[in-house]
Amino acid sequence: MATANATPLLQVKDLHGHYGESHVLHGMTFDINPGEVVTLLGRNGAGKTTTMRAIMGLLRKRAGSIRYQGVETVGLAPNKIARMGIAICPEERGIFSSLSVRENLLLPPVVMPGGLSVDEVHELFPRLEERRNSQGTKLSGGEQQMLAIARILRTGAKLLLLDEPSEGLAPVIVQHIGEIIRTLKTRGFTVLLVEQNFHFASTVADRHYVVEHGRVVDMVPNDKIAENAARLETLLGV
Amino acid sequence: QTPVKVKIGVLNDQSGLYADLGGQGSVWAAKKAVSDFNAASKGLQVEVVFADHQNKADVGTSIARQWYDVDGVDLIVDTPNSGVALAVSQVTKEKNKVFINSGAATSDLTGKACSPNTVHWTYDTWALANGTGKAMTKNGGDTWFFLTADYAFGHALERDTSEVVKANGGKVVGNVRVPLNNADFSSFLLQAQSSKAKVIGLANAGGDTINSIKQAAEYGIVEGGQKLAGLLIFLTDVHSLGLKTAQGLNLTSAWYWDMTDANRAFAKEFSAANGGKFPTDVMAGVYSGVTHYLKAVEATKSAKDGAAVVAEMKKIPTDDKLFGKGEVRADGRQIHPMYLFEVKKPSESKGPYDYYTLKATIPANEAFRPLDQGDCPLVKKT
Amino acid sequence: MDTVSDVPYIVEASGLTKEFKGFAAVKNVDLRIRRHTIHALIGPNGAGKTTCFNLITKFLEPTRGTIRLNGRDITRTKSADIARLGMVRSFQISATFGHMTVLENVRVALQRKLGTSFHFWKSEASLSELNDRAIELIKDVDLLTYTNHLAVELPYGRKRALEIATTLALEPEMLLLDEPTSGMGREDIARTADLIKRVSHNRTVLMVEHNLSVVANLSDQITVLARGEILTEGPYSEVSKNPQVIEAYMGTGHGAH
Amino acid sequence: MTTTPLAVTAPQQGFSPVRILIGIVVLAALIAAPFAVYPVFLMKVMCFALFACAFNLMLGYTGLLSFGHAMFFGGASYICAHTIKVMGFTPELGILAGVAFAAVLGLLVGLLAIKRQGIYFAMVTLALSQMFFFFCLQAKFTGGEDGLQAVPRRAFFGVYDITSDFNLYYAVLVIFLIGFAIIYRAVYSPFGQVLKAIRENEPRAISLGYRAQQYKLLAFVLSAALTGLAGSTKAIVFQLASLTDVAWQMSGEVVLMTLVGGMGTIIGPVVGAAVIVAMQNYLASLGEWVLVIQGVIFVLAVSLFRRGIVGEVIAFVKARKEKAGA
Amino acid sequence: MFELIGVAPQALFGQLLLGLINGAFYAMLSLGLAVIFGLLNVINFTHGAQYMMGAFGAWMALNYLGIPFWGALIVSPIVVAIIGMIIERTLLRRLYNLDHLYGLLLTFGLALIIEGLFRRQYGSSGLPYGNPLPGGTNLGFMFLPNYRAFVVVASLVVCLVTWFVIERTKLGSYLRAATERPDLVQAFGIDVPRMITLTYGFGVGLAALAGVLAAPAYQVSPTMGSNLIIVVFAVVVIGGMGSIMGAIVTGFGLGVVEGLTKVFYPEASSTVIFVIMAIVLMVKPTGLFGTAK
Ligand SMILES: Nc1ncnc2c1ncn2[C@@H]1O[C@H](COP(=O)(O)OP(=O)(O)OP(=O)(O)O)[C@@H](O)[C@H]1O
Ligand SMILES: Nc1ncnc2c1ncn2[C@@H]1O[C@H](COP(=O)(O)OP(=O)(O)OP(=O)(O)O)[C@@H](O)[C@H]1O
Ligand SMILES: [Mg+2]
Ligand SMILES: [Mg+2]
Repeated sequence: MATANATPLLQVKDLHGHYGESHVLHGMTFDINPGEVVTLLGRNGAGKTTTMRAIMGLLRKRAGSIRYQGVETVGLAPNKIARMGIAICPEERGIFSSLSVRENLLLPPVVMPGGLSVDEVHELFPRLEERRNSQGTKLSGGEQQMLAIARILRTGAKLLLLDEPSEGLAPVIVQHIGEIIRTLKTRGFTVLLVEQNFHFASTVADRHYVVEHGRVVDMVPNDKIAENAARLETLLGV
Repeated sequence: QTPVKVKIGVLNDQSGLYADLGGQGSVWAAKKAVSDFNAASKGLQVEVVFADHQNKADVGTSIARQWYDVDGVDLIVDTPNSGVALAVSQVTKEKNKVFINSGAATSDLTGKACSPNTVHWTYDTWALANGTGKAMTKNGGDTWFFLTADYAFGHALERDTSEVVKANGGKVVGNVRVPLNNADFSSFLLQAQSSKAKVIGLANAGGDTINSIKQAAEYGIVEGGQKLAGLLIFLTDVHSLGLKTAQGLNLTSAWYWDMTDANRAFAKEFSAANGGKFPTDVMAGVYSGVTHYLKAVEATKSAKDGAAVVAEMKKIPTDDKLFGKGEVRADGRQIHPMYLFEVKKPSESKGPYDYYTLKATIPANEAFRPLDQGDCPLVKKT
Repeated sequence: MDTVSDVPYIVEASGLTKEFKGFAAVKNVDLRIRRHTIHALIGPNGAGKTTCFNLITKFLEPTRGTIRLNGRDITRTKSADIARLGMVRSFQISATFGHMTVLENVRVALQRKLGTSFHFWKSEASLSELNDRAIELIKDVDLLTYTNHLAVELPYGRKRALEIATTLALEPEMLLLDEPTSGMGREDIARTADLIKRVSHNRTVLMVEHNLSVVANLSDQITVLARGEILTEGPYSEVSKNPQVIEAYMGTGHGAH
Repeated sequence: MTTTPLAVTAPQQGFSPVRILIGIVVLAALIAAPFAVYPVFLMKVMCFALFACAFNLMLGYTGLLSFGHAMFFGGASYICAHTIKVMGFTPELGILAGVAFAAVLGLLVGLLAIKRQGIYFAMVTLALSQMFFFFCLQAKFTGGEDGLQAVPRRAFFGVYDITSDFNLYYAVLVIFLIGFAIIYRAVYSPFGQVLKAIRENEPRAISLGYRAQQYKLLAFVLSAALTGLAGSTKAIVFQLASLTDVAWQMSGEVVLMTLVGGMGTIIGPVVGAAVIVAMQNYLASLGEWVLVIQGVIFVLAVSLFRRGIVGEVIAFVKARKEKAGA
Repeated sequence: MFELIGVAPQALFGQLLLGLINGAFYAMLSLGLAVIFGLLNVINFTHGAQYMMGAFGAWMALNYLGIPFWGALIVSPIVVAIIGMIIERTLLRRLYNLDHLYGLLLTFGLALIIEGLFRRQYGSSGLPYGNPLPGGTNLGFMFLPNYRAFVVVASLVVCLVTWFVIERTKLGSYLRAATERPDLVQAFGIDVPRMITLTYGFGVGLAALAGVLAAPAYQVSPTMGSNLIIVVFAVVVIGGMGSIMGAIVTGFGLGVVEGLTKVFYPEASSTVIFVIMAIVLMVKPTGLFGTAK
């Protein structure tokens, strides 16, 4: 492993998760080192989103161990977990319709220093400044995606959970997001990325975990992709 | 010989608007009448049951039917709420049982809707309108303004009272129709105030009456020299208003506990058994009505034929410790004097429920609608 | 209604404009869609693609401009009636009838043609004559194994397939698909693209799509929108070389999806 | 916020032998019932059961909670009582008049309210029924708080005598069965399918070419008319029409019945009506506790037995079947 | 002096003022409802009962504890709010993921329970409560009781403060966001469950405060709330559900309209609000100040 000797920022061990009666996560185990960009790859329904929700505490029925900076978070409420420095950009974006774009942007409280300022955010996403007084959900699909990413950059959270951030974005913007993730990395942020767009993932990530049926079945460092192409193909149906 | 079985059902409001003026108090009064009557020694075996009609005519008739058909009830008493009372009266006639009403106001019970099985005991709209209207007009209150609840009952009260006022030389200077269950009366009270009428007649009931009296005090109406006349007010209403607010109010009632020794004794016993509350005229009426009924059953030796029992009730004069001597008329109306009271000032009240001063007595022969004016089919026949 | 099939364009929108409280999302767009082609609408986020869709299907009222379907003016027609005229849309977020089975989902769409939809006195059994056709459609989109599942239970990609089956049940002349492959894994994307290709036979398809490989493979004609206006139009080979389009939309690393 | 739909029970239909057998047994029981149980009570249950079923047609199958159904129930009851008592109609004509009135009123209210959804719809219907209540309170022909009393029990079609409660019981039974059959049919009809689709996803149903408003409106009118049928019948049974039936508490009561029985199930409202009516009869001697007990049932039903009695039973049976199957 | 449609202008002023006073009650009650609806998506049918509890709270404070009106003005709303918060924690909380109608039904049941208990304990004809500010001012065109003047001022202040907090502060934006996606807001680090509890408590407290204010003017009776609540619902719908400003403005506005109806056509004064509601909903389905969700 590339950074095997650093203490992991996030350690997930034998994580199980349920939606009501249905058992979705079957012992996820992986870890993320500080400053890394790590992706979860997998087919639709593999349990990637569910894993993120479990880390964030949004999945109520979860068992196993999730340690953030060595602290066990299974059993904590989402707001406690957020205050420890984890933030999520959900798959369905979660833009609030009763808030303006600006209010949406300013909504998440700053949990620790080190986040971006509002001006920096606007520099990254000029479109958001133009539309700042519109109702949040009146933005186009892609604009909402930008807003969802932008708003967690402000909070100072050190671990960002991005669920399919490239979905529905124009190719230029996807490129742009890639640049942003790289910038975040240099600033010391750690990113857990869920992606369908493998091509995009490979331009930003350090390592890839492959998820199948609620389990990690493989791990491929980004620089070994070429060697593992055949294996990935069978796993992801590429 | 085997005792004559009699089952009495007190059917009234136990949970709603009229629960305080009848409710469990009426049940107590009925039971008291039975024990005072010494039924067992007279060959009667009497049982008293009760139920809550929830002020719903369908619930009331369901209970009445079931009582008559299944449970063997012979007499239903009390039953405030005119709608329920009229419905129960009809069922009673159909089943040939007896219905003695004490709590409902509608004078139709002995008028258009009279029945050979129904006796109306304590008061009715005509008597109330007549009592208050006549006595007050005669005492100098000769200009009137009405606050009228805007539905049949209010209209009837207003109409009846206006007639009495006019017949006694008074004048009605205005009226305003107030929607039912309207919490705020200030607007209407201001209209009444600016009409300069000497008497403001409250042709409404329950919460509406209470709120209008309360707000009249706030706007200084009584202090300003106008008099309030409540057309349907009970002791319990005055109690809930408090004397400070209700003082000076005029009202008509069939019975008040502080008039005779017998009444006082009854009230004392009632109060001891009912957590310090005092009996209303409705409860006294239940007592009186049940007593008279038992006398009639004793005479007829059977409670099964309702019409026969009522006929007997009409034949023998009424006489009991609360209502004194009187009679039940052909139309089913029980006749007794009515009284006009004024509510005392707080300083004049000497004890619990010491609320009224007697202002005038309306003799029995003037207190109720003349027999020939009620359009009761029973009367025409005879 | 007279189908003027000699008109080469099935949809003609001219001067289409939509303003939201002073903000013009779509400005004076002239859009013409040729019969029996797959026409793609692409453009940066917020360019007005979905809004155009909504205008054409009348889920939004245009501020200005006219829309013709088969030569007939539908600018004032209600959205439910537009569906009856043969133009049916899908939604950007998947839209199925969750607590109905896959079969029922498709059948509801077929049912309208029976003309008994207001008949509350008829038995539901009267609908079973539609089952064969429904199964056929379900087979077309590879959902046969799910026929009796409730729609909520389907995986995401399969819901989209169901949606397409439901849409096809109306036998629309014209299909509008809003980002049909978004959120799908590669496998499903390929499957869906294939499906679109198949159903476009004898139909006209207008789609909004960000996946350039899908756009490149499927579309006959592309309209590029930017900031509510048409940037350029043409086949993929032309459009993808347009420097303006590259700058505003495609970026430099495209094509390798 | 994510919401789960109100009714989630799967359709139960088809004619298996077991079902037919059950049907025969139930019918026999209904015919024999008045020999065992007090007929007036049974008739009351049937009136309210029909009312609740009609109401459920709206709530359970379109997801729209009307908090104003009392206006159709009480309104029809007034019209039926008035036409019979004052205009000399026979009962079937009186009922017809009541139903027609409820249907027209339903159409008017529906036109106003149907565009609203969820809570808005509940509030609008509540307000309109409140207007109707005040109208009835003040209108001359309703007799104010006295109501319309002593409605004669004329013979049905001039031949079927209903002066005895026994005879009347069978007439009411027939009316109830007709009403119930109409509702059953409507739920499992092509129309019912479209309604279901609209409830599940309205924009999608529109995009398939269904004019959702019209379907909901028809459902509303149907529900109002059947509610009118129940109200008219009640007027004949009790020989009176009163303000109680148009008051908003009545709208609340029918919600309670539906909820207790199980909304969105075809038989649930019947069970709910029976339970609540029986309880009211029983509670009559409990005095002041009536309100409290009703309230407690509401709270329990909402927090613990959300599917209602019938819904819970169905779920239980289903779970057992699944276990057995697995 | 000229007359306006048969009513002297002075009398008209008087009626306008009276309307405003009534409007003050509508405004406070509908404000509480709007806050609760806006943030919890629950139509709080218990609101009327909680208003009644506020009034009874004042009565009990006076009669059992000797706390006068001015003390009750603070004590009673707090106690009722705490009871409300317990209800929220134990009962309402379980319903947030379900259709909003369940909330309405639950609170409807609660209203029945509360009203029933109070009726049992205190009877239904009500209890007296003295006027803490007797006397009044003669304004020339009418006699304005001091207490009524106080009610208008007090409720205006309460309404405006509430509006400011919700629409103009960060707290307000948390509240609004939590209405839509409580889980997500919580994932941003905000203790949403506690916020919701407090919000419900606040809305209930407003109802109770209105109840305390009502005690000296109206009868303290178990039914006082259920008679009023339907009208208040109408006010909220007209104003636009969940709109704070809408609740305040329409509350006062409809009080005035109703007051004027009482002069010109008293028979209609109980229905005028519903008529207005029907018209408003036809013209503007989301209510005067509402926005589509
Ligand atoms: N709310 C829910 N209730 C029940 N099951 C659910 C729920 N959400 C997801 N699931 C199921 O859990 C499994 C994992 O879903 P998840 O959303 O985590 O997948 P994913 O890997 O993120 O897929 P995608 O690429 O489509 O986003 C799937 O089978 C899905 O059907
Ligand atoms: N109802 C509305 N009110 C105000 N502005 C709106 C509304 N709907 C859309 N807009 C704005 O109009 C613009 C175009 O939106 P549209 O949804 O059409 O974009 P799009 O091209 O589909 O983008 P995407 O690819 O991101 O989905 C956006 O800037 C959006 O904010
Ligand atoms: Mg996912
Ligand atoms: Mg779009």
